[in-house]
Amino acid sequence: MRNLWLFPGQGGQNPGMLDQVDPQLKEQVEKWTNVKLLDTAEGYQDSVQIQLSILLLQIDQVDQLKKLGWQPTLVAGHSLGIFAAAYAAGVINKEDIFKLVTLRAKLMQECYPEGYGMGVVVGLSRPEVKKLVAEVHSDTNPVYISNQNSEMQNTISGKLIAIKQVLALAKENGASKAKLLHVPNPSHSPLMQKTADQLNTFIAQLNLHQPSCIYLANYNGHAVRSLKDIKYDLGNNVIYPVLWETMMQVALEYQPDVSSEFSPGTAFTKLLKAKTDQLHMVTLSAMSIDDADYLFNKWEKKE
Amino acid sequence: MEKLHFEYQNSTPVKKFAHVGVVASGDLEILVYPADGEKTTLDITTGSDGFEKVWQNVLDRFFARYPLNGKFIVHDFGATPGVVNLRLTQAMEALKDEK
Amino acid sequence: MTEEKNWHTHRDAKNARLASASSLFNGKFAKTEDVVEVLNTLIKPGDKVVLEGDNQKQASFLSEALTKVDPERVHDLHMIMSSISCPEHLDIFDLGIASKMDFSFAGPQSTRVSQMIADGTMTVGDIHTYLELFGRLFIDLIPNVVLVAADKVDREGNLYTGFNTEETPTIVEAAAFHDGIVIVQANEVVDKLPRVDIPSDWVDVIIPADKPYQLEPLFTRDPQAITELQILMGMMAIKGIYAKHHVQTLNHGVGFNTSAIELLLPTYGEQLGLKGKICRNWELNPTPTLIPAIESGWVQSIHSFGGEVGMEKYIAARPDIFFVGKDGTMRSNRALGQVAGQYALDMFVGSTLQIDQWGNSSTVTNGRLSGFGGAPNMGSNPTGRRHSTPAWQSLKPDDDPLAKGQKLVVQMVETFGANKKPVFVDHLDAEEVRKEAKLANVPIMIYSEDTTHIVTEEGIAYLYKTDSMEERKAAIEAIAGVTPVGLRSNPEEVKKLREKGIVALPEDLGVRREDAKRSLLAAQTMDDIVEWSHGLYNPPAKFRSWS
Amino acid sequence: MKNSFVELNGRQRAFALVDENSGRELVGPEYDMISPHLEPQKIVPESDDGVILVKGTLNGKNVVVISIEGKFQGGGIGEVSGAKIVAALEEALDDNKNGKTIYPIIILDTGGVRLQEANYGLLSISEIQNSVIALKKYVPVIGLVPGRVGSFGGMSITSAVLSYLITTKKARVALNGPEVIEQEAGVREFDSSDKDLIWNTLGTRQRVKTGIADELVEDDVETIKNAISEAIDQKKDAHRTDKADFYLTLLDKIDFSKPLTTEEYRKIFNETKAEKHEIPSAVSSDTPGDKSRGRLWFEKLTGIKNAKSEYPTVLAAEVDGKEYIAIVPDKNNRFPRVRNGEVGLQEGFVISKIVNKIVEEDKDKEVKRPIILIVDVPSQAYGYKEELIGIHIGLASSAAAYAKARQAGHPVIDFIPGDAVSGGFLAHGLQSNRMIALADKSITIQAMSKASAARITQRTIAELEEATKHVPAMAYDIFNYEKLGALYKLVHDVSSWDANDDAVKEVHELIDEAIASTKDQPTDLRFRYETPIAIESGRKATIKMREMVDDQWEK
Repeated sequence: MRNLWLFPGQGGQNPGMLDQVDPQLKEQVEKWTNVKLLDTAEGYQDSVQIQLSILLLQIDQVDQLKKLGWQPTLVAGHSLGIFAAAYAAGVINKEDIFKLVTLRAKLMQECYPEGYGMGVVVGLSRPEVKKLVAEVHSDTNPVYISNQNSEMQNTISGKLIAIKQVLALAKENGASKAKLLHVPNPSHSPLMQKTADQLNTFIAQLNLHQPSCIYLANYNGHAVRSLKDIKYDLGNNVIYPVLWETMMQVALEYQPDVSSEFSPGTAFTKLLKAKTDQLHMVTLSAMSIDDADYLFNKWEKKE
Repeated sequence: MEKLHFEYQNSTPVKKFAHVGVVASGDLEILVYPADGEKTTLDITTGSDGFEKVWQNVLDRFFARYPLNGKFIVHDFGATPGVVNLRLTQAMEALKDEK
Repeated sequence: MTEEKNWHTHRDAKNARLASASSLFNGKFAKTEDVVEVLNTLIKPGDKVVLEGDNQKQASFLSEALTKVDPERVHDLHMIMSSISCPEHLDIFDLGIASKMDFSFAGPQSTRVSQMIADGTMTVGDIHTYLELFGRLFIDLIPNVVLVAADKVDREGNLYTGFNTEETPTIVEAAAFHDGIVIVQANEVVDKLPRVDIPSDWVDVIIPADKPYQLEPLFTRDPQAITELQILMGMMAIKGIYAKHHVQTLNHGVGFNTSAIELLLPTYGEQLGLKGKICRNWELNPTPTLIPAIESGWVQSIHSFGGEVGMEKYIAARPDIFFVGKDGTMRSNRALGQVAGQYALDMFVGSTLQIDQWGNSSTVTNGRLSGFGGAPNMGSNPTGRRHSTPAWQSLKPDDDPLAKGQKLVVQMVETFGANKKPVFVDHLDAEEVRKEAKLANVPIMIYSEDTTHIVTEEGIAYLYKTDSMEERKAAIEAIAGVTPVGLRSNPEEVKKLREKGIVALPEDLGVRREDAKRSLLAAQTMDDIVEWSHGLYNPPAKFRSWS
Repeated sequence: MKNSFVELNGRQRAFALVDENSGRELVGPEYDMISPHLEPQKIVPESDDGVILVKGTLNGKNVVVISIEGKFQGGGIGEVSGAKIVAALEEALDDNKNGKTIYPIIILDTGGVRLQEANYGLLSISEIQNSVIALKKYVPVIGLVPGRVGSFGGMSITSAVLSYLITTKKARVALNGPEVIEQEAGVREFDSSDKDLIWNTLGTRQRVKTGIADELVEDDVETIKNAISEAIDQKKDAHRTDKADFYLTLLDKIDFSKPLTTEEYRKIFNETKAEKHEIPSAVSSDTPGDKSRGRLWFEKLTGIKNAKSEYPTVLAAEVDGKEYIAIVPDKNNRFPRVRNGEVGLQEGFVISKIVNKIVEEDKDKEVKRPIILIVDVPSQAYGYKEELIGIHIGLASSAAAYAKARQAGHPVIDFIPGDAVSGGFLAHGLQSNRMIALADKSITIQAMSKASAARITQRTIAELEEATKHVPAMAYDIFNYEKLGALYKLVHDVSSWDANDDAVKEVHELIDEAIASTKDQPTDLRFRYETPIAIESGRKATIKMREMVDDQWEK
């Protein structure tokens, strides 16, 4: 059975989502990172809290599934999600991944205190959004097209003034939705170069391993098998768009039997459902690990 | 959901009521009445936001070929321009029917 | 006199290779578990290798084995495949085993193909039509090794490829008679074959597969998904094209538009009194949606490129219609089917993802280098043809005594496709793709000059009647809805085109849009088709009716 | 060749069933009577709100066809569509009472309550059931479930009260949809992605073999018309809600701690012969039962301490000439899915036996015994076996019993100190002609849990909660419920868990007052449209629709 594991990034966090997480692991993570994980609405105002909590949730689920004997054939993470994906692929150990993400979250928090962010445009194709971005972008007023979540859903990143201009243009040009996202920095754009540099310095000293499965890279949408490519993605995905649509297209070309979306949320399963009805889908935020195990067993038997 | 309103000056009066379609996924219903006044009016409730321009284009093209002067109420549940045109032209056919 | 030239270097090389692997063979047979070593030994760096993989049947046991060969020993292969369908077809490029590809169709792997071309993992020879690819196997792409699949083999090495014979004989022939090595995976080894499709003489190595070759029901369309728009277009096509031109021999591309037509023949076609007058002889894969028309007596014959999962019993029970061997099972042949499609038919009807303002069409869109299936052959007009059929003659211009007729090449599309994206565009994405992938030709599927009709939900453009590119563009604009192309249309022009018979709207054809209902389909569910087939059609699991 | 009925839309279906040129649509799309509740939730309405009424003849017999459009909002019943159905049924009832025979035919293609108008949907469905039960005294009421949607939720309960149910193999009938069961009880209880399992359990091919539907016909217009016409001529009646003894016998045989396949169930079903069951009254005991608001108030109002009964989840007793009935939790019940007080397979049948007995005993009495329902039902039971056996028949049995009792002149009074949710409420509460509720924040009154409703309507829980702010019918609390106008009284100075002596006295008085208020009043459910709140705002659209149907009915 070919299993595609999907790891969402920020956005789906909700208070209490760590309730089911192994308390020992949580404690361990707090020790490694020196961050007390609050798992409250106030806590989730802070992006270090968000990033670490989501990572913890996903790592805990990966551990549980692997303990039950399940392995991914393909892993795909969206932005922050690549770290749990890399962990699931056996590339990086637990302690390092938490330290790496702590650093990433802190760097991101510090890089643009205000005036920068992201927006999303729904209902226009990527080339259409690109055109609008080109109309607005300038060196003093930078804005870039960033994540490609689906064919008709793209994000933009940059200076807020410029983003707002693009969003207004998008509305005029028939976007069904064009709005600012609650993201305080211009993620997945060249404006994050400094963050990437610092991350790469950190990653360079880690002891990493060859992946045990196929890894779908954010930065180019390719299916990669080499450590070098994954390393590059971990360090640099903040400066590239997340080419999710392409990643999913490629993932489907590998003909998986099952997709499993890790917590939090179910958004990526919905996007996948719109593309295909040819695979079984599991969303861990809507069911227990035992339920997922039950379904995997059932489907594996049927094949 | 969005509400749109369009007006046209058309020549062929609608003489009776006609109804086509269902508010089903990817479909729409169209109600056509004789015009209230001089103008042709369309009141559209659509589940797909951001398509005002497309609606304008579909209607311009339709009325250029079939200049019906009537009052239109449209409830749209995400129909493609092709389906919208199909229903509009079906309504046109229903109005022509002698039955 | 100088030393006599050696005129059998190929044979020597082949013999040497086979000899070096002789320890792996018992006669022609190798063991299942030795497959990788067989390939390691018999394939040399730089070889031209044909791996059987069409849009339905895959030599999956051999293709999986090929991913496991040692790249130190086997590398830089030049692959020749009519269809890139499985992940492993591309994995061999990722793994450094292959480096060059000639192909026709890559639909199921089109994103990765694009990526690999862009990053240099794969170089492309050409993106061929099927007949070009088959033809060049005998010209300048003569294979060193071919890897094919058979259903059954007997102890002598004769092959039964049966229902899914497809292109196996063509591939094997190219190797067998030019000292290439023919390696066959077999589902089953038996004492007696139902019939011999390929003689053992042509075969060098047989390896029993660990599981049957992969087979996709590619041509099955569930009638449940046919929409009213497709039914309307089908009605227009039947009345405005099939009946008007007396089309008797034809091919349907894969899709819901043509499935709709097939299911309208016994209902709408019957109402119009067209039975026996149109659609008698077909070159077509055995699509289940044609069953009601066959059962209603519309169809005289069907020759097929390949099989279709679930249709085996039905076809066996209808030998008057299908090409069936003495053993009672169908024989298909893709190369001959393509020849028939290009040269012997009145009409081809297909669909596409984009049509440009001039009428060129392509299924290659941004980021996806899909190549094409049979459409470029079916949908082109070989200039040497000289048919006397009413359809072919009906496209002959009146005013030229030396004029020829033409094959009808029909494109049926809705003006907007998935995601409400316009199908009619000023420029095909394919133009951009050519630049990115550095291809010699823009990957156009069917050229404007070959396209005689376009059908949309708005009406039919009779492009063959236009006498200038300006008029052709105007005719396309008239039926292109509110796409960027269609918006250029003006009512005056449309009126003129309708008067000249270049454009027909439903009312011009006497088609009532209100009649375009699903209840007009002869079958509305897979269950209905099974019923029409008297229980002989057995739909694959993914097409089961849930009721 | 077959002429598919399923492929037709709701309007075409209605006209397809009547003789050519005999059909006349009532309150057609030209009146654009859209639901007022959808647009505020950003949902596109339909001009007929998904119900089509056509009067005409079928083989010369007068019929009114009520067709639910399954493609619009899943055929969900909201205020306007519900009122349209009820109004047509009541007109038909009047005609039949006046000697003008007209046969109602209901085409069920519906998910049940339209969740965006949840509490209106529940009210409407109970009113539909009331009318059907009244009509059955005069004419058979034939149901047709053609498919694709099938008949789900509250409308599956309705399907069980109809005289005769005709179906094609393209349909499913069940109380809870697979997704809801998965949401509420987990994927191991019912895997909603397993189409084999779903169709084998809920598909009509299974259902006709196990008494849930009566006749499976080809999907062909003529065949369907003939089947309906024959059912009318032969006055076919499955008496589905009169089978309490049969089902209680059947349930006795099943071990609910073990798996049960469809084949095993069919065998048990076929082998079961009804045995008479006696339902003794609840009595006092030494051990307290599991706490609930329902139990608390039952014990206080009846004076029975630590009430216990043979069927531990149903407490019923006659005190001072009034019958009190409550459904209560039972932590160790042998039906695992009713342990929190849900209405499961057994409860409905038990209640129907109790109520039918009262009606029978009082048959010749001038003054009929009042029946007091103490309502505290968190929901119906969600489970695979529940659906396999047909929990909706149980729920329909108690609903029918209450309705018949009321129609026979028994005051049927709700006292609501606890939750009143979904199918549980339809079975035990919504057939009353007076509802008294406590103004207590702890009370949930709705058609579905938030998690399930969010999943089915594809919204997040936050979006759902946002919608409840603007649309009272979507809300989950008794205060918003009051705005619909259905309550007889909302009691502000008594809280759910505080049944002190004063409170009990006050409630007793209110119940007596409510009983008195039914004297010489209609025995149907129209009280709900006639309260000041209903007239002013709560049921405006209902009232308007009733007037229009009445105007156009043609006496």
